[in-house]
Amino acid sequence: MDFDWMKIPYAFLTVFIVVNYGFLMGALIQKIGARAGRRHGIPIWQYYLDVIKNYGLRTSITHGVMFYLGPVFRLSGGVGLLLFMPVIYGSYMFSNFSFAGDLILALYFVFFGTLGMALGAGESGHPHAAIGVTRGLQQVSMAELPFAMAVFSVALQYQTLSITEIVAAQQGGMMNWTLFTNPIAVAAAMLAFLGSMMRPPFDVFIAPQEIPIGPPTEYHSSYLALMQTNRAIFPVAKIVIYMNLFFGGAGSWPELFVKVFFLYLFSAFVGVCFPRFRVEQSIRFFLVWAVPLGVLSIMVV
Amino acid sequence: MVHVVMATGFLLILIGFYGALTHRNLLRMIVAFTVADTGVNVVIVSVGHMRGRSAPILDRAVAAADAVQRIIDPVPQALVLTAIVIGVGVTALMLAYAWRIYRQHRTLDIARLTALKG
Amino acid sequence: MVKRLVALALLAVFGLVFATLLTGYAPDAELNQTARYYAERTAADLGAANIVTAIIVTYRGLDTLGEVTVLFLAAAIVGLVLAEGAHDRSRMRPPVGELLTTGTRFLVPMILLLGAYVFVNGHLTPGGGFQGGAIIASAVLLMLLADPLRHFSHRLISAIESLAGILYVAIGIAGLFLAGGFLDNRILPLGNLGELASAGAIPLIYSLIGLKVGAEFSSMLASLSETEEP
Amino acid sequence: MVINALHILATGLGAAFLTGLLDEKRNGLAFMITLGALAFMSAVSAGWLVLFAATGAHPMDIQTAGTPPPFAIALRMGLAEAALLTLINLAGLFAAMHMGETLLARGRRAMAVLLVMVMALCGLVLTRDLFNLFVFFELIVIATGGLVLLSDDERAVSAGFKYLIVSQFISVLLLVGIVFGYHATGTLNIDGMAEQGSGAFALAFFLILIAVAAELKPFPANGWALDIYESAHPGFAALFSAAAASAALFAFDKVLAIGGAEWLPVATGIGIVSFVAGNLLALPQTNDRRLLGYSSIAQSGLILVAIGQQDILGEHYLFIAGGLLLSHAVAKAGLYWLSGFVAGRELTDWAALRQRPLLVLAFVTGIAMLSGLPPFPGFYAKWELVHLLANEGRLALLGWILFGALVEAGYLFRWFGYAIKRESAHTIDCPPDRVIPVIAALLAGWALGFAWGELSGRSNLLLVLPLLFALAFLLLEWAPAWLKNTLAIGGLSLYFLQTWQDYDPLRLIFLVIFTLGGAIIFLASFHAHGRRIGFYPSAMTMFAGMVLLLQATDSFGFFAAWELLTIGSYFLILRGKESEPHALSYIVFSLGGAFLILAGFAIAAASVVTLAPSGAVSPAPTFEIASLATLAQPVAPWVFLLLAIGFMTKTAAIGLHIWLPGAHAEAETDVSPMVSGVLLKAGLYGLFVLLMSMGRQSLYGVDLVNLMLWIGAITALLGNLMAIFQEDAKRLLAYSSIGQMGYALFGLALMNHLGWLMALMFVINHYVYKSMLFLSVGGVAKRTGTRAMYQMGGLITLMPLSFIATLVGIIAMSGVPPLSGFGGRWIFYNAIMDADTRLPMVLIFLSGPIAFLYLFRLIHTIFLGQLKDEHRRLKEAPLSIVLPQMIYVAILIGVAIFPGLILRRVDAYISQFLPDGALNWEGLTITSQYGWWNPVAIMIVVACIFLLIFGWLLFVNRKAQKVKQFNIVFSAERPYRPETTHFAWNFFAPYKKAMGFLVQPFVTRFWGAITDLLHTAGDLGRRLYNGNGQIYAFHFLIFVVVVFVSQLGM
Amino acid sequence: MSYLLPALVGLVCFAMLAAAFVAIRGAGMAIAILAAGLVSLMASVLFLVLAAPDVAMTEAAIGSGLTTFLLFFVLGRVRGGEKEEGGHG
Repeated sequence: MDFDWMKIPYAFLTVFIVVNYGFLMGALIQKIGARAGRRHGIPIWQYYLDVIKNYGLRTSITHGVMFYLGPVFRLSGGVGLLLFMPVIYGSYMFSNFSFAGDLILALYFVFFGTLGMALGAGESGHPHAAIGVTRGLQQVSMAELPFAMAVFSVALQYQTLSITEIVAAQQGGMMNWTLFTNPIAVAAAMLAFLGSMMRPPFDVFIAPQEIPIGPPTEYHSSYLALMQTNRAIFPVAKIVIYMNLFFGGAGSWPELFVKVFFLYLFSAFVGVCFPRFRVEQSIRFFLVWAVPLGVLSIMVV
Repeated sequence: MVHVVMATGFLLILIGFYGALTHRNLLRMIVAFTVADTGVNVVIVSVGHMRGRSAPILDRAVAAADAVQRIIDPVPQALVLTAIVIGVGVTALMLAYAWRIYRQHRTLDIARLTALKG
Repeated sequence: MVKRLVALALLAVFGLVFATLLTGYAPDAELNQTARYYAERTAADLGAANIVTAIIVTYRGLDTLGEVTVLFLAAAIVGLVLAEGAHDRSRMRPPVGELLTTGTRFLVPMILLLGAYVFVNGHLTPGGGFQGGAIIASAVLLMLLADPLRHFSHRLISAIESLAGILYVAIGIAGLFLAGGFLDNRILPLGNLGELASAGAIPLIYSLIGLKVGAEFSSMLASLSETEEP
Repeated sequence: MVINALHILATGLGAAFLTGLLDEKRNGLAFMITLGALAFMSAVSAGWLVLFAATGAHPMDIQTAGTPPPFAIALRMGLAEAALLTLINLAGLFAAMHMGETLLARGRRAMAVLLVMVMALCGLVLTRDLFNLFVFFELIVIATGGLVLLSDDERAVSAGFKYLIVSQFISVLLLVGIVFGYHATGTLNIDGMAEQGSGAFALAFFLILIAVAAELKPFPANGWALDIYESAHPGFAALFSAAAASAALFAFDKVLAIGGAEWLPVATGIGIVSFVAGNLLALPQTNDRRLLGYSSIAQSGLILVAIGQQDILGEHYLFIAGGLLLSHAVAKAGLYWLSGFVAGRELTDWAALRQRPLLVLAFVTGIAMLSGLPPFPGFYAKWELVHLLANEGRLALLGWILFGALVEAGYLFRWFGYAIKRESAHTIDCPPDRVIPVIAALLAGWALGFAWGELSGRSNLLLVLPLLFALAFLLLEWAPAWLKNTLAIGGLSLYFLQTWQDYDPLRLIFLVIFTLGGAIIFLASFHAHGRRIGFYPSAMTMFAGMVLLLQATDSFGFFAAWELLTIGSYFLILRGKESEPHALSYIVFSLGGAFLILAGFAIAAASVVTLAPSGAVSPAPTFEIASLATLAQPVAPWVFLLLAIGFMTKTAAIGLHIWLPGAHAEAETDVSPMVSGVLLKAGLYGLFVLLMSMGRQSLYGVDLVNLMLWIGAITALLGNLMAIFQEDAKRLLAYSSIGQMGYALFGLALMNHLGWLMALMFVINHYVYKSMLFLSVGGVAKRTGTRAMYQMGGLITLMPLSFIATLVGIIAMSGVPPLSGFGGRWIFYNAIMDADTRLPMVLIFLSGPIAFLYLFRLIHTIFLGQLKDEHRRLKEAPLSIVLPQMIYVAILIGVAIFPGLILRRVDAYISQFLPDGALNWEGLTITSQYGWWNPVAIMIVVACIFLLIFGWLLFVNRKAQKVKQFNIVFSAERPYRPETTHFAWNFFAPYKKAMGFLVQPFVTRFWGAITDLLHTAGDLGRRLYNGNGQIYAFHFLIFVVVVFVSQLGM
Repeated sequence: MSYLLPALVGLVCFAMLAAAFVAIRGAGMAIAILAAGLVSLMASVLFLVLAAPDVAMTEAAIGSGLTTFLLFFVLGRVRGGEKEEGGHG
């Protein structure tokens, strides 16, 4: 694998597909959630409207350099994460820039956006922004732990850090998926997955944002648009990692769409069913339930 | 006989020690030490003594030629001489100290001279 | 009470040690090598009749030098300690009896003479510098008793003491150059055994010791007597 | 031509008598005579010393009275005697000088007593006659009784009396012993008695020995001595401690020769008890002179141990005992003389010394000598002693010695800390007659250090170029700081240029960090004005130690370098404003670690095949570090354990870490990066060397390397966890260092190729970003005047360069691509794929995100958030502090793009040891057997995406303007004070609720309890000394009885 | 003579011990000092018997005489102090 110039248009294509998919799926999930709560919900194209509107707005306000850069970091993180992965197994076209690094690169690049967002919010001037960021970071730090262990377990299982090879090892029927060959790791990872999807019961840190003075209001217009774009890309990119590691990857876009959707739905489903945790409660939750699973997965692999 | 003397010397030492350990008055302690010193001197002299011989002085009674058979060991005597003189030196010094302490603190009780400790 | 019991217990151990020494002690039947050497050689080598004196002044001369230094130190320190307590002499004390005063006048020269005799003859007869010095000091004591207000010339005493000391050391060093070693008495002719002018430098040294010891004791007594009564 | 030694005695006596001839008023003349006599005596002894030292002549017997021994008293002059005599006479001379005022006031008698004292001490050393020994002892007792009175302290009188009481008991026992000894052997000559052996008069010999031992002030029969030390005139206390104790020790040695080998354990036993107890009892002391007294007792005890161990010391006996003795004597004399300058008697009153740097230098020299630090004789002596003990398997004794030495270093350095950090109202005046003795002691200390270095037969530390360079800064203290700084940078750079070719790639990396890395940090030191006294010698000593560490091939060189860097860094750390307690805990932990290393080396040396350099004294027990590999069971794992703990103390592994946060946080702005960024690497280097040579070891079935793995992981986790709860920015960084070192330790303990590579990566990265962050935060702290993060905020616009440095630093540190930290993480994941043990990884996994937390806090609460009113006029940190940060930014980016520049060669080098799992460096992609990584591509991709989006945003929001700070609404109010909207305090409260139980200060409490225990023990021991002279007599008798009974039992 | 001497020695020894006991336990300071001097004096007698005339002279002159005087001198200077005992032990 190496670089050639054709990768650039392919990368744009990937991003384009994922953005659209992300918008639609996000809206769909939200609608499902609303229906579960006996509400009507939003139209399926709502996110398009929002994004287009926000990109169309102009602002003359910034709170400073980092405030300005925050969304940039955020979106770069999402796009980069997507592009550092081979999205479609076996497809040269959608292997994008995965030559730059393996699974580890993807894992660590997740933090790039988080960091930028945290910094940007930090400069916004609102204590709630910072509070939200710190709570999010605290929770994620613990939620990531079982995931990291599951990844380690999987990498040990397949003796590789290459996403492509991991997916390759899962080909040939559902029973070859990590889900079935290493269920403990997957269980641990899926708990972690819940924690990182910013959905209930692990979404208390968004609460300050919901008070109508947090970053979402500070980040208005095109800043917000960038973040909304990222909100379409990032979850998908992240789920793609899970899919590749645990659910046999995807040999084609439709397969990817389906798998990603169900995984997303899983988090939404849990979110609808369970009440919210406070931050320290979720930390304890991961510590007590997910971490032992992760440890176990490492031990038995 | 020598054993009796020597035992006396040792007992004097012990008596002196006992006095020095139990009297809190500086002067009494010094007196006790002089007793112990005397005891030491008695012990030393008794160690040098040999039955039936005479003092290590060559005179008409003891000729230089047969001195080896006639005199007792002179070395302990020389040592005792020194010890006595040193003893009086130390005693004098202690007395001067006692006087000085009395002048300073108006007491000779050693248990009250505890400004320095720990 | 506890203290006394502890003291008794401790001393019991020492008693045990001493008892062991005592029971293990057996008097020598013959002189040991050192004593034998002294018995055999003193007369010939040093020319002194009193072997104890020979040992003190020559064989173990360094000890004796240390010994007089002990007294020197004691006198100096007693002086040092008592210096600040020297009382002013304006206070009169009741006179001492006539008998004592007269007796003193009569006795002092005799005592001094006796002292001198004792140390000059140290190498021949029992006695010597220390005993003689103590006798000389007793003369001073007598004078002090007779006239408590008498002021002794510390300067004189200390000059005697120092001169004697310096000469003693000088003789010792002379031994290094003129004879076999430090404090060797053979820097002077040995003379005939039993005569006054015999035994090389021993009479000289013992005399110096006598003077020095006498001066030192006197100095101590004088210092003590000059202290005020609290 | 030398003069007969008897003239020493004769001169002392003659002069003493001569003073009596003088008029009472002519004290000046008497004083001149005194000084002249002492000078002459010193000259004669020095003449002998030179003779013996130069020619190696045999000892010479000097007979008196023209009669051979044993029939007359004989003296002996040999090398040891000459050295001691020189010491005694010089001590007497300088003591006279120091006490000049008092002596002149008290008159000729006092001078005579002093002269006799010195003379008697000489006699005690020279004489070979037992009874003569007694006479000199009594002279010393009486002279001491007199000299004690010279004190201005009224309590001295009672102290003197207590001494006289005990000495009465002593002399009775001594006399009884002597006469029975004479009776049994027929001689008083020590050599004659020794020939016959003490078998026939064991009991009498016991009395003699115990009486002489009592003159050494053994525990607990020493209350009187302490009272004298405390109350006597310092000039005399110096003499008493230096000369009298030395002479008594020598006398003890002579007497012990009579008893022969079977009595040696008695000496050892008395010695070690006194050493440990003396040091413990010194701990709670607050009076300087009493503390020195306890220290004297302890030191005498140590020398007594050496005397007691002479059966195994063999030809090194003089070297060891002499080294300890002279060190102690010179140092103690110097310290007592110094105490004469200090008006108050509290230890803290020594702060007044700060007014005179020269006196501080003398103080520190004394303390270093007492603690046995290089380059002083005690260091060499301790090295030999410990090695010989280990060689004989006398490990318990060795352990006690090291324990006592550690306690001693503890209180001495605490005291030094007071002197440097506390305030004193007193002023110091320096009359020349008091300064000269101190300077003499100072010079003598260094001269002895040189001499012992020469005698050691190893590299003389005072001839080693880096150390000389460092010490040269002592002479340059008059120069302005910028000049010295330039020299320092030049020196470090030049050293690198001169030597870099000599090193293998691994060492080269450390060399670069130690020299060039140091030089970069020194750039920041240009901000300091004035002369900055003390900074450069300390810093350069530390750097000298570090480069010597790299140079060292044998255990001795390694250990010496280790000690040097420890001392240097201690002085550096102590410079911080509030750093006094932290510097103390640093030095105590460091020395503790160093002692473990010493013990490890010693035990190893006993079984390693020695490659002895031909030396003057010895083919001594030193060995090539590399030959640690040849160690066999069962010694190897123990050595490994000792060395590993020693090194891990330096890297602040959990449990041994409590010194680090304070030490690093309280240090000065440019010192923090030095001790954190640079110094910590020395510990890692040690671990590298250890693992390279010894590999895996196991003890009782426990794999020690595995244990290290766990320790590393726990350290990483807890270090990071503690960091996130800090409110103090520099403390946060310090705790973060603990965590980072945990990572590195973990990597090393993985014992695979990539693990080591990762550790090396950490070595480089941690140096760069921690130095950078410390400088950045230090610059901020300098400007804001606080280190509490919640008091800062919003500094991004005022200090943009510092912000950039911090930003780059935290990105690099958290391992987020594209900066260099990611490389470390990537290697880490590849490394653990190979590892056998998997559980510790869990902890490491957890600590990664936690690191992210505290880093975010660092940048948020300082640079983001709300600017405080009092900071509105702040400027960017000084250029000199910012410049190195910018260099680091460049380095970080450079390393991020081209990690191969450095790592490639190291990778190849590591393959020598761990051939499996090397990386493939083809092209731009770095490939392992599990995955790959292309730093250039990552950089380009990220940059492109970032710039694309950034460009877009710029295009869209080109008119955006910055709003005013309070142009926001918060809880439906417009805030008007920044404090209300700056969220910074208790930043990670939920984490504390959830995980706080992990960061309870268990370790601090543990060490606190240990310290308390020691203090309590010391305090209990002090109660023995209730001040009653009679009780002291009881102590003596009890001491005799205890020794007697234990001797019976043996 | 052969019985006399040991008897004498025994008597002197006993007397010495008795005097020493008085010196330690005696009621008054002056008595104690005198008793100590007596011990010394009897020791010098003993020395004479043991063929040590030099020692005997010295003990008599210095140990017995001078020391006793010194003690009395100081005793005279510390009037009041000598009674202070603070109980026996």
